[in-house]
Amino acid sequence: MESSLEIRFHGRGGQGVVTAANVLAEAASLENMFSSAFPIYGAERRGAEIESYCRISRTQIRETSPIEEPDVVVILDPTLLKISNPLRGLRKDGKVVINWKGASPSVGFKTYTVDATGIALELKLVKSGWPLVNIVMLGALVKATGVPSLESLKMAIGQEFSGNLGELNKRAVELSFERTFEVEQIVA
Amino acid sequence: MTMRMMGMALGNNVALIVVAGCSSVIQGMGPKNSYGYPALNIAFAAGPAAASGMWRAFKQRNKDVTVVVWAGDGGTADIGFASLSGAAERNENFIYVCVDNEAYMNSGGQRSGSTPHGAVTPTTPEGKKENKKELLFLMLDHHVPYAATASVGYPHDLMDKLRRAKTIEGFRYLQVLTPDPYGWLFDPSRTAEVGKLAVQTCYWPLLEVVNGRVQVSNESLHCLRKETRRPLRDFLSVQGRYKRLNDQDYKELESYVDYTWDRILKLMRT
Amino acid sequence: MSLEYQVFPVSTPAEGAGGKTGNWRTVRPVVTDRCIGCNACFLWCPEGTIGVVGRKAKVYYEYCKGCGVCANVCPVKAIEMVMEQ
Amino acid sequence: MMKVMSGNEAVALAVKLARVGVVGIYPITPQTTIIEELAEMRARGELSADIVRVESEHSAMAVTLGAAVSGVRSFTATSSQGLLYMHEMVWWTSGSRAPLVMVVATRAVGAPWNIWNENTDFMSERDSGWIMAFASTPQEALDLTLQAFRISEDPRVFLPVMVGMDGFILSHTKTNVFIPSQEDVDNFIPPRRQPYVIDPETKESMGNIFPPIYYMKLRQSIHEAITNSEEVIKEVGREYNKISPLGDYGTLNVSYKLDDADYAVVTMGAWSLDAMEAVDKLRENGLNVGLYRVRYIRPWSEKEIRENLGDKRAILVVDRATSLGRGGPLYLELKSTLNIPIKGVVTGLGGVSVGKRDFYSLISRFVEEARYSEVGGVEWYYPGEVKEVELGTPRTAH
Repeated sequence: MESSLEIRFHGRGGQGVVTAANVLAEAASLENMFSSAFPIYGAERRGAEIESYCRISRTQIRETSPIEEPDVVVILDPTLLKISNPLRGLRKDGKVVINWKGASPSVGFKTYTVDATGIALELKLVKSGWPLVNIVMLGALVKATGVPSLESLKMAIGQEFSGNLGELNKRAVELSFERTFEVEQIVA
Repeated sequence: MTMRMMGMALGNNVALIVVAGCSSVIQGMGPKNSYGYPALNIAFAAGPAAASGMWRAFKQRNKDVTVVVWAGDGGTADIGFASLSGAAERNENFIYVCVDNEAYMNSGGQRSGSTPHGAVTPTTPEGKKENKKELLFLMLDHHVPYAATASVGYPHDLMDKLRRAKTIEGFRYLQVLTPDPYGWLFDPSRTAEVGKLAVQTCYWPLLEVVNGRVQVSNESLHCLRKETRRPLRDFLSVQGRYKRLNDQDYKELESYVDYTWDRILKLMRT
Repeated sequence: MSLEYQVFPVSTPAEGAGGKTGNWRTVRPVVTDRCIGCNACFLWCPEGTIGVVGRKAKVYYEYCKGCGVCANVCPVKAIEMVMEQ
Repeated sequence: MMKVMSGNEAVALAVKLARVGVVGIYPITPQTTIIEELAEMRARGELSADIVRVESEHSAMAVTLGAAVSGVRSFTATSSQGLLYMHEMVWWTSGSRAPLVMVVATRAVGAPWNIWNENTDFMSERDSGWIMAFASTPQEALDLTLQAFRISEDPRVFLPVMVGMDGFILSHTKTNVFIPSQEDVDNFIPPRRQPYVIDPETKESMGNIFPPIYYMKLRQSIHEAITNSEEVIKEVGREYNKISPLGDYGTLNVSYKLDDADYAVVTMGAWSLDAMEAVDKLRENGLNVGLYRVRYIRPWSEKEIRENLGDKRAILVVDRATSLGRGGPLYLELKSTLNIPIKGVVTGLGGVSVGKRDFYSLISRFVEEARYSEVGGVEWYYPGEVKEVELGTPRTAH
């Protein structure tokens, strides 16, 4: 990692977009890095498009505004590609981590795909009818960026979730770490 | 008057919260006061909430102190009602005494939610068109462990009720009718008499509700039957505030009394 | 450091903090021989300025406002209200 | 110990560490998670405080005051409409000289409805006789809350303390926070002291009618307690630095690259950090600027401000609040303190996002202006991305 990393999460209200950013920030802090995580400030509504942000840095973080030029975009729900522009402002050398099954999408950036929905269903990580893909995606993110380590991530998960849910999510990030595919950059 | 009776009934281990009203004034001027109790004077709508904080503070300090909120009918029925309702719903552990003189007497006797139908006040010069707010019934609907009414016409009954309230834990509500000679327009020396007339004519029911069980006080037992009630006119005619009362208003007030007692009878049966 | 500038909105109980209300009075209650010491006047007095001493009511005129409640509640009409001179 | 936590979580933790006895709670976004966290701590048995779930903010403050004057450390929190609804009790509390602490997670004030950040709610209580501090990070929210209890209960002060923090931007941002140990906090905050206690043993009463002269004396006394609290705040800050390795307390406000600066920007709260980024960048590009962050609104340290800003050629004050018809409150306060050219900017209202680029352009434009002309007045600044807003047209009444 360079001195800092800006990650933007895209998903729908109720998918755990905010929790994902929080857990990532915790994991980074376990490696003695500075981190900050926050949601798009507003009313939380299930199903509506939601963004959250995570900054990780070796030095103190002094920016408080939403991330407009991220290094990495994490997309929890691929249908968002059609209805909005989650890739806006992504740096030229930026990376996309996306919950995707089957033939890879062509988005013009270095892309990592993982079938997070499949993993969540396989492990029965389901809440209120929705597969919980938020933490699963972090396994793929760690694979894509190398920050933080999978170990720190699992430790942070253990702090955030107690009991069975913690164990399942730890298992989930292990699986997603293994099952993440790197797609060569396709220049549009 | 009521304040003195409370002193006799509750003993020394009492802390008062005095909500804006006449009782904020009669203490006299700081840095001295004429109460024998420690008192927190507070804004109109804040009494029950401040008491919620106060009794918990005494609990945290392991002190056995009875917290009493002292409020007028304006502070109870109108501006303070949300705060009163909240504290009652939470069953906070204090005694709430509503000194009901049926108007904003401290600011000159303007109508409040507790002013009865037909009464002339500076803001209802033609006589109030609406009935008195049913504070007692409203408090009963909060499932409070203790609610009662009293009148300064019957001090022993009032003190008995305060003593009983003191032994109960949780939210206790006591509404005391305190005739005000200047707002009700009668000779101040007849205060006790007017307080008695209100009860004898059944305008003001004396009762006590402990954990939902209704007990009509001795002084009001004759009101349970319509035939044995003293005519309402005896209570109204001694007061100047009813000078605009016409026959229709009088009927309205009579049916208000009937309604009140029907409701009490119903409560007694359930 | 001096705390002299500190003022707090606190008051302590004191007799007559409301002022000597006795001079508000235009009529004064006078207890006559008919008094039976029943305590009714003591019970009802709004100001706490009348009490029974040795089976007879006694008025503390310093604070009595002369409202006449005592005369009115007396069951044997033993208190007379007299104009102040 | 370091932990990643939000501003609201940090405040809740501070309340626990301060061993508060009674908390009056009523929900309002964005403060709500403070009281939720406290309720959860209580449910888990980590918090001994009595939690009173009241029916309005007015009552929340009344509960907190009732407990405080009866001898127990107490706390509440609110935002926006809640603070305005509480306004009467805010004054009653300072008039009662009741030591207690309230946190305000700031938010715009209606109408129309807007839940996003703006400091106008907090700033509107400047006249109410409280000590008022404003945080710029979740860390500072925790630190200032802990210090608030100590300042509030200092015999030289005996006043309530309000700690503000930007709604969402601090209240909901999770970041690294250093947590002092319970033992250190216990030593830092001594057992509760207060000027009087409502108690049958003391028989002291509070707040009955006071004659005019006495009332005025009391008001002057509160005024003097606020101005004299400056020394207390510095002293408490220096002590706090001993238990927190990251602490930069000991002064009321904070300077950044000010010593050799010709021009300064003055800010308050979270975006001061973005402004610092802009200052660094501007300095790289040869502009001699610095930043002054106001941490304490009350007391307003005239001395410290004059020392730090008095020699500047001109200053730019960026407010996230308004005194409608007059400009930003910080701008107005500084105008009354300094005798140098001052320009005010009002921006960021109702959640309008202002970042380091905006500060960069605001400051560089200001320096350009100040070099060649007299600066002054108030500008309403909209960041680049804010498009023309279509507003309803007024209609005449029939």
